Amino acid sequence: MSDGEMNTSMGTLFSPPDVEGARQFFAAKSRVLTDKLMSVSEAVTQFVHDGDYFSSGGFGMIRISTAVLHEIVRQRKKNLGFAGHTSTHDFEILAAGRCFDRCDVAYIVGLEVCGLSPQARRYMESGAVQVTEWSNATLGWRLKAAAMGVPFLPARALLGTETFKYSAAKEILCPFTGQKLAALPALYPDVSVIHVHRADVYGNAQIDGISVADWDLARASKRLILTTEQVVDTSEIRRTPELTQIPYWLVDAVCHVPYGSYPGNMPYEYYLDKEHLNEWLEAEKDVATLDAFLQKYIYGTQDFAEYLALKGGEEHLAELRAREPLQRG
Amino acid sequence: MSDGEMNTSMGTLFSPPDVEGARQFFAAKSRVLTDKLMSVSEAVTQFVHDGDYFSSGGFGMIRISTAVLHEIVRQRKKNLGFAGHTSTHDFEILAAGRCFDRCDVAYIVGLEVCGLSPQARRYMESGAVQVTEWSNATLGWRLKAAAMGVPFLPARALLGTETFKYSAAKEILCPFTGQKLAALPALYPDVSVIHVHRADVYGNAQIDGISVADWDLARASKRLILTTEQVVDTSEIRRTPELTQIPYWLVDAVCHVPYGSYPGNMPYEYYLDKEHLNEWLEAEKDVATLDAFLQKYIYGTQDFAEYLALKGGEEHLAELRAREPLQRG
Amino acid sequence: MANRYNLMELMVCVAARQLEDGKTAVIGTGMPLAAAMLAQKTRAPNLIIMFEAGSIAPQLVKLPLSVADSYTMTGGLMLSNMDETMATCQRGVVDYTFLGGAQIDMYGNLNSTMIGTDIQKPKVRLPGSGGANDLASLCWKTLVITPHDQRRFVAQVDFLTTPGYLTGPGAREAAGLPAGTGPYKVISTLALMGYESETKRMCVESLHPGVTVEDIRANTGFEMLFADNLIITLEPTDEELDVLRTQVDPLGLIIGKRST
Amino acid sequence: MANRYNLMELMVCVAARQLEDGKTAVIGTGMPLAAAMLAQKTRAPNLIIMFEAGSIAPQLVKLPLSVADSYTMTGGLMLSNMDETMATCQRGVVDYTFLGGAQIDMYGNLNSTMIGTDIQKPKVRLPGSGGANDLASLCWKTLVITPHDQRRFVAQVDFLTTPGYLTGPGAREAAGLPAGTGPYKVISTLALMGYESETKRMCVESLHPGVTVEDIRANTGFEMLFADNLIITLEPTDEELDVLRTQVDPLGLIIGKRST
Repeated sequence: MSDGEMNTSMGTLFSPPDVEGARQFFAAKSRVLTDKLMSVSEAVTQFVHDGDYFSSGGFGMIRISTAVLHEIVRQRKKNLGFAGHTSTHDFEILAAGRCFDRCDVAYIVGLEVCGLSPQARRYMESGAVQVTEWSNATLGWRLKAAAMGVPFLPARALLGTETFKYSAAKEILCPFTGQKLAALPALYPDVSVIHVHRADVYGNAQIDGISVADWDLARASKRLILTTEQVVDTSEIRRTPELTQIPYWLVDAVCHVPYGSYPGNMPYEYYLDKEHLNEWLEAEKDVATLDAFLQKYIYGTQDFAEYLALKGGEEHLAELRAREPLQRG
Repeated sequence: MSDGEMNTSMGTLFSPPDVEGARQFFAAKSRVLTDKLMSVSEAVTQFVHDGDYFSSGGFGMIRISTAVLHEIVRQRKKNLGFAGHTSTHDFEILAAGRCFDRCDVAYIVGLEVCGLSPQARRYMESGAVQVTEWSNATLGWRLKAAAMGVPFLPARALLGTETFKYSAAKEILCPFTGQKLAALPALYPDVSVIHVHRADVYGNAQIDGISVADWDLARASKRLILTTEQVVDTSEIRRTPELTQIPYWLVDAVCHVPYGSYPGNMPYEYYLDKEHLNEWLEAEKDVATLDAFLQKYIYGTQDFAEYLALKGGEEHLAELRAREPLQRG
Repeated sequence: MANRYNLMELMVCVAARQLEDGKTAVIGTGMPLAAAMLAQKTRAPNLIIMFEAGSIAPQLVKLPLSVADSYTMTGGLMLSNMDETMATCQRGVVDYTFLGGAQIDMYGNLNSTMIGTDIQKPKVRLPGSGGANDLASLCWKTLVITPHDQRRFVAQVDFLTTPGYLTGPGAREAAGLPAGTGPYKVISTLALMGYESETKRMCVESLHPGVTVEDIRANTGFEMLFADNLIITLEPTDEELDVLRTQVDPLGLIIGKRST
Repeated sequence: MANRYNLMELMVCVAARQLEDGKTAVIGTGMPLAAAMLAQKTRAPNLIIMFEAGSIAPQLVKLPLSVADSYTMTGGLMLSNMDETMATCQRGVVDYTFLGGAQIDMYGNLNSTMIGTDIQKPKVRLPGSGGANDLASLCWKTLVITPHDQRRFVAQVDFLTTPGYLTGPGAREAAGLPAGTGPYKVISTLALMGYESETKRMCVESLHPGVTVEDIRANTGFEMLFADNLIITLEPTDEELDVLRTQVDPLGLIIGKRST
């Protein structure tokens, strides 16, 4: 089917598709039923280490775990690897904290129609961050390979482009059809965070609406922190088992964080705060302003609740609830 | 990682992993919103042709489309290929009708704890059916490859066994780790049937409880017949979109068949009729008895409703509803 | 006439006309989505919109700010995930994708990754592929909407993020990309372009009202082709403008606020 | 004593004891499931049962007739699909699988495909792998429960459906199967067997009450090994029998009906 040479890529593989190592890790991970409720501060202290490869669920400014992202900045975590998968505000927060030094890129530095992040661009243009290029589907399928327990999945994207050249994918020939395919290596993040609508204290969790790549992310990750709008009894999970996306044995920490996606959107709960997202972009215009901004909202606050209070507390949040177009029922 | 020779398999590939041909087929398939309600007889006449490769959803005697399976026998379809994926009573029906002459085998001739089908065994031992061996996961992943639009998926099963030797899988080496993997060729059935809990007239459909391999089967199939317990308005589908498994553009026919899985189990609706399943096994003991049995229940009936009436009608069905352990809410 | 509509409105209306009814489309936010909504509310009521984040066949009530936000999900037939949307594209079920792009060349190759020469230290870092590489690889027809100037219509993209026809006829197939896919239309501030079937090179099909061939040449960094039957772009109809302004983008986020 | 329990009850009780609490297991219907239910209701209340058809962590109220029927779903934490269960096994998250089998050899290789020599025209066609090949390839520890006779414990299986240790030490890894996986225990009508760590050969660990080494030899078609510390199988406790008879299998589907 295909002619021509096999092309090779030159990007760095930050996290190798070591399925045997991952199997050993998962074999040893406890599946005992224990209460994993803890504070965000405890969860980040215990499960996010300097140098870890980190991934953030949701979609950039939709259903993200702002609380954990702030805490990573607050605890001044350094040298993280980052999966820049559909990332927008999550990337912006970690770039403001200069927390990562290598990045698998699918979508970074932008906030879709809301503009580009000046600090994220400065950071990425400084040479401080090593990048390997991918795309949303192929980076997602890398997580799926890990979730499926195979070292790679084949795909028909990336081919023929410089996105392939600067990726760490490989061209292979299909053993049946002879056609060229991109082989995508499994990606096992050391630690990830996913914000969900509801979870029990053990970590059984449900997401309403689209789940983006979080089904696979939860399964690919070696350690998993959940933040949740609501902590529910296990009986509620068992009442609607078709909606369960994450079973408890994948989870290391459950943190109860209402409004945890703020200023992002939490479908069915509250819409995004575009004004505050603009405030971020504004503050990033120079480094001094950004430092003051981070001091005010992150370094100078104890926790995410204080940040919410600074941003107007219940009154403002009620307004964002009113702006949310999806209603339950 | 691996040493030793690469092993080759000798099974026949009944349906080639022709992703380009499948793409062309799907490109040409209409996505126009049209009412697809029709009778089972029409659907089978129009969409199941002698020689087609056929696949049946659900799990053998759980959420199967008995109505379509009977109609295939009634219309005396011949020389079908069949995906023997988790098949039990579905296989038994088609073997009774001698409808297929080639079979990808994962699980056939048995009815789990209910025993083995004498007719299915006779038919498979007669040499009339060409077989290629697989397993439940690998045959399911062949459907997933087709659903994903890739010519193969790698897996870590089959390796080292005669199941591999008599499959049509290939051994490959992982381009990243060097380890041996089984490459599973995409499987695109010509036509499949899936029985669902509810669908609208266009074919948007929802399944309650486990979905076995039907998500992938619906997407892998070139033509798709749905039978449904309930026909609902599209607004009901849009009210619970997280439960939608099959969007309308995959579907060619929607047939309204209450109790369509009988004598199989339909979770949340009615439990299986073990007595009638035993009656089948009993009737199969010799060919003459079976012929009379088929005459009575299939060839001699107009449609599935007549069969239900013969089996005791509403009264008996109400009893099976009462036996069902899953209750909604 | 000059007051009846602005350039943004013209582009969205022209873009909307390219989308046939009863087809599937994966659409990004911004002008592409405004065009898809307009199409859905005018000549293509059964255009099936899918979002890469997982919302399938919603009934849009307002322009979303993100391809994953709540406004992508209103009235959806199926709320799923990114794998489902992308696999559906890879399987050959998606007719259109509609993208933006920082740079485009005569084969429709797109750059949204960087300006500069060193990916590890770019002059300007852009978002990267996002879903663009996937969608332009896997969907049947790729549409692009973009301002028309020399910085954007370039002889060579700084970084080939997303495949157009690559180096020309046969190159996509040789690279392993699905057969029969590729760039379809470009809607710019100056013209509507297609691709010549022989050479796979970009070719102006209609000039927007008041635009000349010279304007195109002056604003294009490569040798643009022109169709033999070059026409003038049909202006937006009153109905199109009305639906666009009152139903698709009443706040003027895409088409700008109207002076009253 | 001979009247306190029957052979089926002994086997189920011995099988149940092999399953540790807080572990994951993919279980087939019949005796394996009765054993898992008994384990869950006695020493392993948090044993996580998964079914290959997609039900995850149900609270079983009755023995299902199929690994997909409604009784597999009662009280489940997650109702998913076959891909999820099998991928979970492949990822290394499932500790046990528990199978039956028509024939087994000294390396724990299983045949459930056919008796005869020609797969296209077998003497006896059996169901095939089902999920057995997958589960025994991908789960960490494979348990088998089966009657003990010369037709079943054979020198060579007619068809190697499901991998045990294949041809011996290192063979699974050389074939590409996940490292560290393999046969763990066999519970038969005569004994409890494990595998010698050096040779990967089947080895009797305990003889059921009243069974002799000679009985084993007479009923096994290959050279069986015997542990140095060979013991007598512990009889079912009253509690085990009570739970088994009143909660797990009150209808006697697996353990037989009790004469009253």
